[in-house]
Amino acid sequence: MSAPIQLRPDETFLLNVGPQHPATHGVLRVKMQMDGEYIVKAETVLGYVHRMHEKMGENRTYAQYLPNLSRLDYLGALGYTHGHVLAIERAAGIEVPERAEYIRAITVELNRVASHLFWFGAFVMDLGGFSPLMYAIQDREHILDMLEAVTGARLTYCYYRFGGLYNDVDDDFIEAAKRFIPRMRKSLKKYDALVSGNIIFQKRLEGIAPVSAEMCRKYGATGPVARGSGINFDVRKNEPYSVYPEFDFDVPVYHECDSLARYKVRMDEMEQSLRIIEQGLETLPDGPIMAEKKPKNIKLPVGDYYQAVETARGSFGIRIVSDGDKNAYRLKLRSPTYSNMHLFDEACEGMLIMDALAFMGSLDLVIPEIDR
Amino acid sequence: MNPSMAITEAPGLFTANGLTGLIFLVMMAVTLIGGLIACTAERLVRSVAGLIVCFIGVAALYYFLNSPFVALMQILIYVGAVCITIAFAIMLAAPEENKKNGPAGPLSGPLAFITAGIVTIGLIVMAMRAKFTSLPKVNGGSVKEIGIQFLTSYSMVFELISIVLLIAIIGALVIARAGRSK
Amino acid sequence: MILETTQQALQALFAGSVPADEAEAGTPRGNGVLTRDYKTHGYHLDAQVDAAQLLAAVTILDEGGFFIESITGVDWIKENQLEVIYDFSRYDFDACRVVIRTRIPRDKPEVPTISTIYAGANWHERETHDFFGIKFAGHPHLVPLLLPEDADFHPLLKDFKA
Amino acid sequence: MSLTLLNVIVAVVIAIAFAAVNAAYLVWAERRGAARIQRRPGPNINGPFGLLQPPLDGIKLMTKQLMIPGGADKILFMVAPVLAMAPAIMSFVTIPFSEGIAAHNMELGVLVIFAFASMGAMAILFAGWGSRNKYSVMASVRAVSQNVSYEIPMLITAITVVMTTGSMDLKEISMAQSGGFWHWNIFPSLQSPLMPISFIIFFICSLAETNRAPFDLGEAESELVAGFHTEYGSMGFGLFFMGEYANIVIGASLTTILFLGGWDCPFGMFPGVWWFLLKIYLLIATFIWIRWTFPRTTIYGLLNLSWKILIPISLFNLLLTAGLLKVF
Repeated sequence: MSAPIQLRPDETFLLNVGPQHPATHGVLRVKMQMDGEYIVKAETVLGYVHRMHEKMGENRTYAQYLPNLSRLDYLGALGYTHGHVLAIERAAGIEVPERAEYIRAITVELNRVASHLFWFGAFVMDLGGFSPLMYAIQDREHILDMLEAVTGARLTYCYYRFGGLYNDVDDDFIEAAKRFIPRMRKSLKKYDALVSGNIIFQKRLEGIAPVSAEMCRKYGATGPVARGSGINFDVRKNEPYSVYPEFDFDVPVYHECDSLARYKVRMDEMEQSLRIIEQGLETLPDGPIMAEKKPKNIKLPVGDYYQAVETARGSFGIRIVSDGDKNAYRLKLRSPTYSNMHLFDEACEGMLIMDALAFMGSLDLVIPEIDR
Repeated sequence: MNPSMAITEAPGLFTANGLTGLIFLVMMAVTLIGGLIACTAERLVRSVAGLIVCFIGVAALYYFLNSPFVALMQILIYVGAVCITIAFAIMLAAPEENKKNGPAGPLSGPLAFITAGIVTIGLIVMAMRAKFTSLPKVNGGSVKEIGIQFLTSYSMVFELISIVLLIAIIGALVIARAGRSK
Repeated sequence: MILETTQQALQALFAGSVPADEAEAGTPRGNGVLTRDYKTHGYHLDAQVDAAQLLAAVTILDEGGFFIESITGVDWIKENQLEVIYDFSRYDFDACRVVIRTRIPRDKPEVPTISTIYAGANWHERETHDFFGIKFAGHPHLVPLLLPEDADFHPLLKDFKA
Repeated sequence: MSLTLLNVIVAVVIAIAFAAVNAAYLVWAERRGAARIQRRPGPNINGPFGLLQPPLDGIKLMTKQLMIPGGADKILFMVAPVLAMAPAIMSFVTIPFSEGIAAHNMELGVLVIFAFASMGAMAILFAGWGSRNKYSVMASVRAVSQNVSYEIPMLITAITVVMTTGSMDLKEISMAQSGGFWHWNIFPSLQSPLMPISFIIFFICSLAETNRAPFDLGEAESELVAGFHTEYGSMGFGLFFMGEYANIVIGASLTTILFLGGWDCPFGMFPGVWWFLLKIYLLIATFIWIRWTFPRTTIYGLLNLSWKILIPISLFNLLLTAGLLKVF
């Protein structure tokens, strides 16, 4: 725990972390009022990569808007497009073939593993350990190769369509995915040995940056941040969508509320995602990958619709207010990191700057997704 | 002023003695310049830098006087520890660097000048009158000898210094802890 | 279970008033609580409240253990109204998504802030202020969040021309 | 006399050359080593195995413009890199590479190295203060408190070795350990049974003194951008870099001399300079290995380690050794 601080407002100084700073992983700026190494007050300044995706949602048809979703989060893009297609399918009443849903689940989980892998590397790099990033990227590369073969893109996928998929998976993909699972399990063991057991690493995270469950609720934190604070919340379980009810997987929850708990949650989640992928590959049904009855130009009935999905960073929600036209009257993207990051200002008060930046790393920030 | 004045005939520059004298002069100059920087610099951190230069010069003089142990201790303690402590003290206590220490009276300038002049002239006169005899080498600067001396003839002084340092450490700790709430 | 208690608690705000009928959203409807079909709409309760009742409604949700999902606005330019939509959800397995919405006149867009109840509303309200120009009375720091510091335009208004 | 002067000048030039070549090629070694650890090739384009990379880097650094940030304290800003490099090179003068290879053997070799090493902290302080950058100032305060804290256990441990050997002369310390690895100081002897622990303490301290990971709080690139050398470019940065690697070589040399028998062969045969070089490069390889494996500690963890663990243990070790020396 950090030592108690004595506030001396006349002796504080303003430290401008970002918008270009190695720890912010993008263009995020935090104005920190510092007392020596301690943070007295922090104010996050957003908007450096704001692109007004919501306005684009109003100007484009639903199908045209599909690629936008993958530009939100360049690490776990599939989860966001999944949310969008689910929302439209829900509102338009499109039945999706089972095979398509299975493939969606498999690819989303692969993408989640890829995202967590990158986070793992970047997080350890925030703590000053460089090598795990390279190992993580190497493993992630396998996933990206697989996804590239299927979706045609490495980061900004536009793979899902309303009612199905753009492209069926072939045997190569299934083979590669099956080969990948044991390899990834081995890698996870290696990461555990290399990083999790390291005493410096544990000392850096244990008891650092406690985020209580109540605080999570007040800020609407979701995903690994909430699960590290003892909240058993995972949209895949709480509001089952797609074919997730058919998979047997656990939601890792840790009650320590500290940075280490958030780390452990993500490391365990990778294992759970592998379980889902494994089951999905085993039980992958045959059949079409595209709904037969699907209107060419999708128009949603008047009303508003909400769809939440569990992305790598937490609960991503998309709210579509439709006036019956072929594009949305209002389209709101509820990005998980936005709420998770909001915690930071309050939680980091009184923290050492190096703990605060480790805490920032444990939140798994992707700035374009906050700024949208 | 210049100890080489004691040598009657001026040696050539490239003989051993001449070179020694030259190095000695350089060391003197370093010490003096360091002292001047320390006194006159506007910024306190530069004063510390001057002090370091001064200390290094002094250390070199010690080395020259055949006591390498003292010279090295001078660097280790004065440059490595004391100057850093001073620098920290400055960082802790100097929000306004350029603030002068109170209004200077009308007499302070001349008074300082006169005092400094008297001291300087006194020192010069003393130096001119003193006889510079080369003292016998005591122990060749050996650490062993110094250690034995410390623990036998000068043990009282040695212990007193330790006590002073102990008190200083305790005082520093008390001051440092007072700033914390717990 | 939670669904019913929350519905009753919210309904209590409209004591005496007629429960709103199942009018399609998008057209003006009276204040009141509606249950929605989760399967098609993705949320359970839809309560439209008066701006003055907002804090009371949000307090009910706060006490019920809901967490804040998001706050956003909709510009109903034809009715000359702005709508502020508050999304709430739960962490437990008793899935219950609640939408609180309030309509305010377009020429005087002002609602009370709920950042006093939910600290996390702070950014959401700032963002909504950025995009719609809705003023959140009592907000501690209502300056542009995503837009530039000196932005005096509100891009999500339907009459916004870039 | 003039022959001695010539000797000294030649020795100093050789020391500088050795330091510079080491600094340059240790950067290469570090990059290759890191690349190997991280399963990537590393610099391999320029020359065989990328061996031309260091001179090209040097040319690049030297031909760049030295930028001085506005509002910086120009003099301190420019003095700091020199102050970081010069003492490191001066220390080389006393290191005996083998019985016959030593620039200037001094009776107080251990003290010389510590005295010059203590000046490194000043360089960091001036660099940080002179840059007029908040990150730099924070980093320099960190680095200096770290250097000051770790100098103490390092010195105490060194004194333990000096006590058992009875000399501060690096050459004599090495000679006293000759004749096979069982004579080396790292192995516990009757007089100082805690020697392996001393070695570990000394090694940790030399990591911390050279500002190497996991104790690289002075640069801490993920939180303080680049620490005290954030504002340095071109040769200013180059000098800091060379100073760091020169310090690493000195740290490894000192560890070798104090604990690993200097130029002594492990099997008691053919002692010589190659053994010395082998040992210091093995130690440096360990430095590199540690840097690319461990995450960084926090500043309070670092200071706690020094003041609450290393200093008490080394003091106890000192007293124990003193007592046992008196007994035996």
